[in-house]
Amino acid sequence: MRLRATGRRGGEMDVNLRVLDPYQELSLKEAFAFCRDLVEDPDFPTVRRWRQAGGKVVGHFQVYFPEEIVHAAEALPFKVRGAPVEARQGESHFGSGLCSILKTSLEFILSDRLRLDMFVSHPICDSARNLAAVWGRNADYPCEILYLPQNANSLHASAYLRGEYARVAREVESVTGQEISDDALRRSLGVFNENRRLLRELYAIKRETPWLLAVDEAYVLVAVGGMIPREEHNELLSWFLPQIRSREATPQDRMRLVLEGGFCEQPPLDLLNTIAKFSYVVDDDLLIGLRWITSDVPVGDDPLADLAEAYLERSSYSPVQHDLRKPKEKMLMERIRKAGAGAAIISAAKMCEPGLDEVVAYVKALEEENIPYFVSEFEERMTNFDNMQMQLETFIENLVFA
Amino acid sequence: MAYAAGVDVGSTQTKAVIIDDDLDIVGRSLVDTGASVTLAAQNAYQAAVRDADIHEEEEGVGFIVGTGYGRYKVTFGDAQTTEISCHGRGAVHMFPSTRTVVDRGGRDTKAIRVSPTGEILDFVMNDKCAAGTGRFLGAAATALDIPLGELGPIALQSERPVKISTTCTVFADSEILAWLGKGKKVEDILMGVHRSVVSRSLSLMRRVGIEQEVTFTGGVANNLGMVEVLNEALGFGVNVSSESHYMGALGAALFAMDRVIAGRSPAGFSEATS
Amino acid sequence: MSTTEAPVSAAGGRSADAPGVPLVGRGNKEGNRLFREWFKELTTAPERGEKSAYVFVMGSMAELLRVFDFHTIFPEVNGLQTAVRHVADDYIAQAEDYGYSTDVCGYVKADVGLQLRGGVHPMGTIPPPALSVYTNACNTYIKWAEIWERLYHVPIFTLDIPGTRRAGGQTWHGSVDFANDLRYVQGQIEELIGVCEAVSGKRFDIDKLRGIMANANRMSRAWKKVIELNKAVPAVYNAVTDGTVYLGMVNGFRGREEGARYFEDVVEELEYKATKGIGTPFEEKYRLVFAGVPCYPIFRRFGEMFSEWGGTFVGSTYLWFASGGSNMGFEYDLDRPLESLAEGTLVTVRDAMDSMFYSNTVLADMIEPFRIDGVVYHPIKSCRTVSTGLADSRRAIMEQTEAATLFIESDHMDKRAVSEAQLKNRIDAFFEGLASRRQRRALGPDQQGTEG
Amino acid sequence: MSITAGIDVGSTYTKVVVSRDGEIVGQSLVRSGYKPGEAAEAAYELACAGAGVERGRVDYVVATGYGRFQVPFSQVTATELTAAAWGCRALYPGTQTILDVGGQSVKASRIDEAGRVKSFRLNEKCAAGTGAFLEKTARYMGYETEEIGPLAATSNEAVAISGVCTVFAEAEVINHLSQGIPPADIMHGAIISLVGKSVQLMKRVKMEPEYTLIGGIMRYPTMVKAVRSQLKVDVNVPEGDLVQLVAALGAATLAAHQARKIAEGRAAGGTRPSVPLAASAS
Repeated sequence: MRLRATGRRGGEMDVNLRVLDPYQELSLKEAFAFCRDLVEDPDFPTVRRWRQAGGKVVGHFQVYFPEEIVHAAEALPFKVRGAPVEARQGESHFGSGLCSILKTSLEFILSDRLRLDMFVSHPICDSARNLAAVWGRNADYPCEILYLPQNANSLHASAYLRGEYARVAREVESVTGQEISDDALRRSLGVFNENRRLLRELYAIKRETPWLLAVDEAYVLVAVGGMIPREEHNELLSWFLPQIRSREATPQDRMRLVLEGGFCEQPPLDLLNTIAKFSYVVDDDLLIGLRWITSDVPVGDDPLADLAEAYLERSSYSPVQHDLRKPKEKMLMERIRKAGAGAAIISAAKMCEPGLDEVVAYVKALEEENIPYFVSEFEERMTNFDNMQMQLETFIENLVFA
Repeated sequence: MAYAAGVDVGSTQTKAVIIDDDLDIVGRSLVDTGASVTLAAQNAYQAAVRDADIHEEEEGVGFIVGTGYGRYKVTFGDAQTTEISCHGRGAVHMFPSTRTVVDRGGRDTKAIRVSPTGEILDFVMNDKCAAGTGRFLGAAATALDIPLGELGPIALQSERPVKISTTCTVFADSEILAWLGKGKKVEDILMGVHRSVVSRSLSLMRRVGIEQEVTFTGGVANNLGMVEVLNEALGFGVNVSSESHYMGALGAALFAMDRVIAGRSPAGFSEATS
Repeated sequence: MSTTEAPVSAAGGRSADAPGVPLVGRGNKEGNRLFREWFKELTTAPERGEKSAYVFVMGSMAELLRVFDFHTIFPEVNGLQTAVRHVADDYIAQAEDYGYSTDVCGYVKADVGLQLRGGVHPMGTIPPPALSVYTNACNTYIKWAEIWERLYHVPIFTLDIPGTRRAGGQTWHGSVDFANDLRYVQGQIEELIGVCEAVSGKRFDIDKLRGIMANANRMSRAWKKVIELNKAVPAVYNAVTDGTVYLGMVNGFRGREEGARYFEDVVEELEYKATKGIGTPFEEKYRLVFAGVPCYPIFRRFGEMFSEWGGTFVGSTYLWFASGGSNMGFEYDLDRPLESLAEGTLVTVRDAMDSMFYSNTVLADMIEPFRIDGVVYHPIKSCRTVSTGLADSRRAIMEQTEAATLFIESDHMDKRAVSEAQLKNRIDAFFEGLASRRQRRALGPDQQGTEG
Repeated sequence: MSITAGIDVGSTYTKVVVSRDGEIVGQSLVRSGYKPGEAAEAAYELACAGAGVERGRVDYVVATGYGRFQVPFSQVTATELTAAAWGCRALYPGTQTILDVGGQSVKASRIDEAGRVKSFRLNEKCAAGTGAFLEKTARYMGYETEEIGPLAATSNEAVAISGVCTVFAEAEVINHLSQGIPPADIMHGAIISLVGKSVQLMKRVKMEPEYTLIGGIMRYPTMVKAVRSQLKVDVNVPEGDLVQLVAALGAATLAAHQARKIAEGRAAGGTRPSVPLAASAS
């Protein structure tokens, strides 16, 4: 093992460390299965490998987190997004009427599945804000709230956010013992810009040639990014993309859909798979936090300011970010139009207040625009998809038979 | 000898227990609650007194505490105590290291967490739905025409249990018949039923937090199959008393005995229940 | 203790203004009267051409809005009034028929129902908003305001208040992070002034703001005192039942002379009771503190389930966060009104949030001085802001303190989520436990009950 | 002339309708048992025989219901919701909202002007919201399923039944009986409770008149009366046995529609639109 004292991965870490097992010899199908196994593995082997090699891990809860800051401190940003596991202990730390992702996320620390060096959450919703305090009471490492601006329309929001990022950077520095220089930040912005570009390509495939890439396949490729170093994710995507493009598959006469509702809690892969059997999902908001910034972040003199500006000005939308310029229903209509979709599935996680609130506005807008849609609810732990299948079948039949 | 009684009026069955001042159970009885709750309470109490065979020259029963959902219908009782406190008290009496009590009766399932001093910390029960209660087993017994007492032993012979998907007790029989129709073995279906019931009670227990030791009470605790499946799901063994069916009544009798003893001391217990 | 035994206010007090009003019980009576008047004012506001702003209890910005003569309307208060008056179901059902899920906050749905029926409310007619100002102290505020924007196309303004970043992590003057937060809040307030000017057609008047702030200062000072006065044994008011009357006043009359005066009178009443040892009308056997939101659909019964056992609520986190953190007693510096308004808003709203998210710390601090026997946690299905952390906060309290705890769940609006029998069963078991605790203590270490 | 058939393979019964130019010319109803494929075969034979039509003469077959994928002789499958929409439209062209109350599930759906299912909700998890609630309530009082209708019809006043859980209702029923309340009024109360839940489902799909009620439970006049009184408007209820055959009729009507499309060359290649696509997806 080649070690060096300082450098990209800091401390004593092996510069050639790869947290992923070699996948380059696998067939495309096997490689997708390999990624799916990783995404569904509640023991997070990639994160463990990183830790065993001496790396620091900063966990961050949904939706968006400026991972570049952690990356610049040569630590691993890890996306905490629940898991389809039973919250054996997590359950007793919460009352009833709450979404699942809270409980299964907390289960990580209660069950010692995963050790972090720091946990950060943004108060996207009333439950998530409480999660930060709950997490803090149960973990012995720093737990922080990142207050992303909820008044995106204030002229002061971007300066404030720059200050808030600087604060988070100081916390990350003290946890990792690694100074975050502007140069390091600029390098990280470069790595993430590349990552964003590759993810945009991935979504372009879905939009333009949906028969080449099913929604569940695309999902695992995005999700795996939240648990491995971005350099490795870039390599992985670069390996996958050309192979997906040259896949042999014939276009079928299927409904082109937008799937909306996966901004926080994630639907189980089998649910996505059920949808994929009947339709082409040409765009969605699954793991939108990893795709939040929609274009390259300019790399200038003040990288934190650039990152802050991008959060506000070059970004997607979700029910949990308030911006008067982005009424959610208008944004959804735009997503549907841009993707050339003919219909939409509006799904909300069970007990997700912001998601459920938004459904009303979405439905109204879809009705007005005469876009076929249906509404459903999901939960990360659901195992029965009959209802979803029946809904989909009915929905599609009624468009086809008419 | 002084005696105290506890009468636990449950939704399906009414249990009565008489204890002496050594806190030993000297009499017990169990009757169906039926339509007249007060009558059932009286019958159960009188049967327990007969069972205790208390001699005439003795003090007799000094205090009666009613508990269970029909506790206010124990009109001859001296005080009422919630079944939560009683199940906790009874379980801690039998197994002093108890921290979690799971009680499964005919129509409800309760999970109780108690402190080392026996104080009730948390309590949940199924209040809207009978899923996961003893009734689920009853439905299986009827559907398969097997006596309730034999379900557990048969289930334990299973090698490839089926997965019961319905949670509603009423739909259980049709699902069981459907599995039979598909040629599944009776033991595999029954194991599926047991697992389904255990998984429901585990989710209740998780809400109060499962701490060891766990004491399993209620009529269903007599089902060895259920105990085994529960142990397996928890990853450790639960306490089961031969008196598990009477745990609520026992707790009530213990509270009653507190009053009997307090009555003897000048300090009194005016604070206790007013 | 019967209230009729108490004398009318002592000479030299405010009795001159309200001759013959018995001092004990005056606060509740007067509070109810003013509250009804307030709704009357709102009902008739449109006739007088007056505009209303929809605001919330955590960061209402009443001080600023009053400068522009906006009435402040609290949809949360409207909602709880429908529940207390047993008509919430109707409003909620209307919102659910409109598309809102059963899992959405009952306040939101009661308000949607109210808007859909043109403001018809048991206390009067609620005028539509001319604008809405809300903070992020509850994220549902934001989603709620987005509904009004869609219904009425009126300006809505998020006043974004960064909260505490970690337990015990409040920052103050001298920290760069505090400065960053304060700059942001002050910048937004300046922007808000522009919005208010545009909507009201009136110019900002800094002297008018000073006058309103002076009233708010008096109220905050008195309110802080009210909370502290309940250290008295027996407690001089019930923090859940009487407390709700006070909360109506804290919010509705913030910045008004009547409000300041009201609370100064309440202090007088409570000081009198404390001196004379007059408690609430119920015997006080156990002193309790409440964490959460009361159960309004069965409000009276809910209170009785505790008072029947001799349980008195001497404190409640509800009084803290639902008064927008004004329990801190923050007083504005009238020499620099805008800077001070920004600072006050930042630290009080932040404090309101802390009393929800880090309730274990504040509750633990109360146990000794308020002589608390038990902490009652009442999370509600509707409000994830208040409720999500309570189960875990309770675990912490049980590790930190000796106090007994009770955890009961229901809802503050939705009767379907309230099971009176279940609540009673659980509450009874709690008091049975408190009683046996007392017994064990009374018996001393040698006779630990019959369990030996 | 076109002859089509609709096969509705339900969890309890399999129903078949054979239709000639929109007229029902044959129908059958057999128990589904554990081999739905065989039941479908038998029911189809029966209905064809009843119609006096040879199987080979049937132009198009649509299968629906829970066992729809086990009907090898169907050209296309449709969910029971789609089939019910077509069936209700055939009987009552003004239908916009359908309530289907069966023994193990209740479905509410809203259909648009073109007859497409716009939204639907179903309850199949909790017996308290399905016909099973009535069957169990009857059983607790010692009555058979067939007696529910006649029994409830004699009630003058319903007694309140909470309807939270079918098992919990037993105690309520016993309690009422012990207080001398007539079984008819208890049955009536159970019906009102079930109707209340069903109307909730209808509200969730944003119901619009006309309303059409179908499903076996709608055979009970008290049920229909209770729905009418809760909705405060009149509702359509297919006569007699037809109330159970609506999905099969809908499938037959849809089959006719598909056959016509093929004849007009609009659906070239005997198109098997959506579901077969699913089957071939990998």
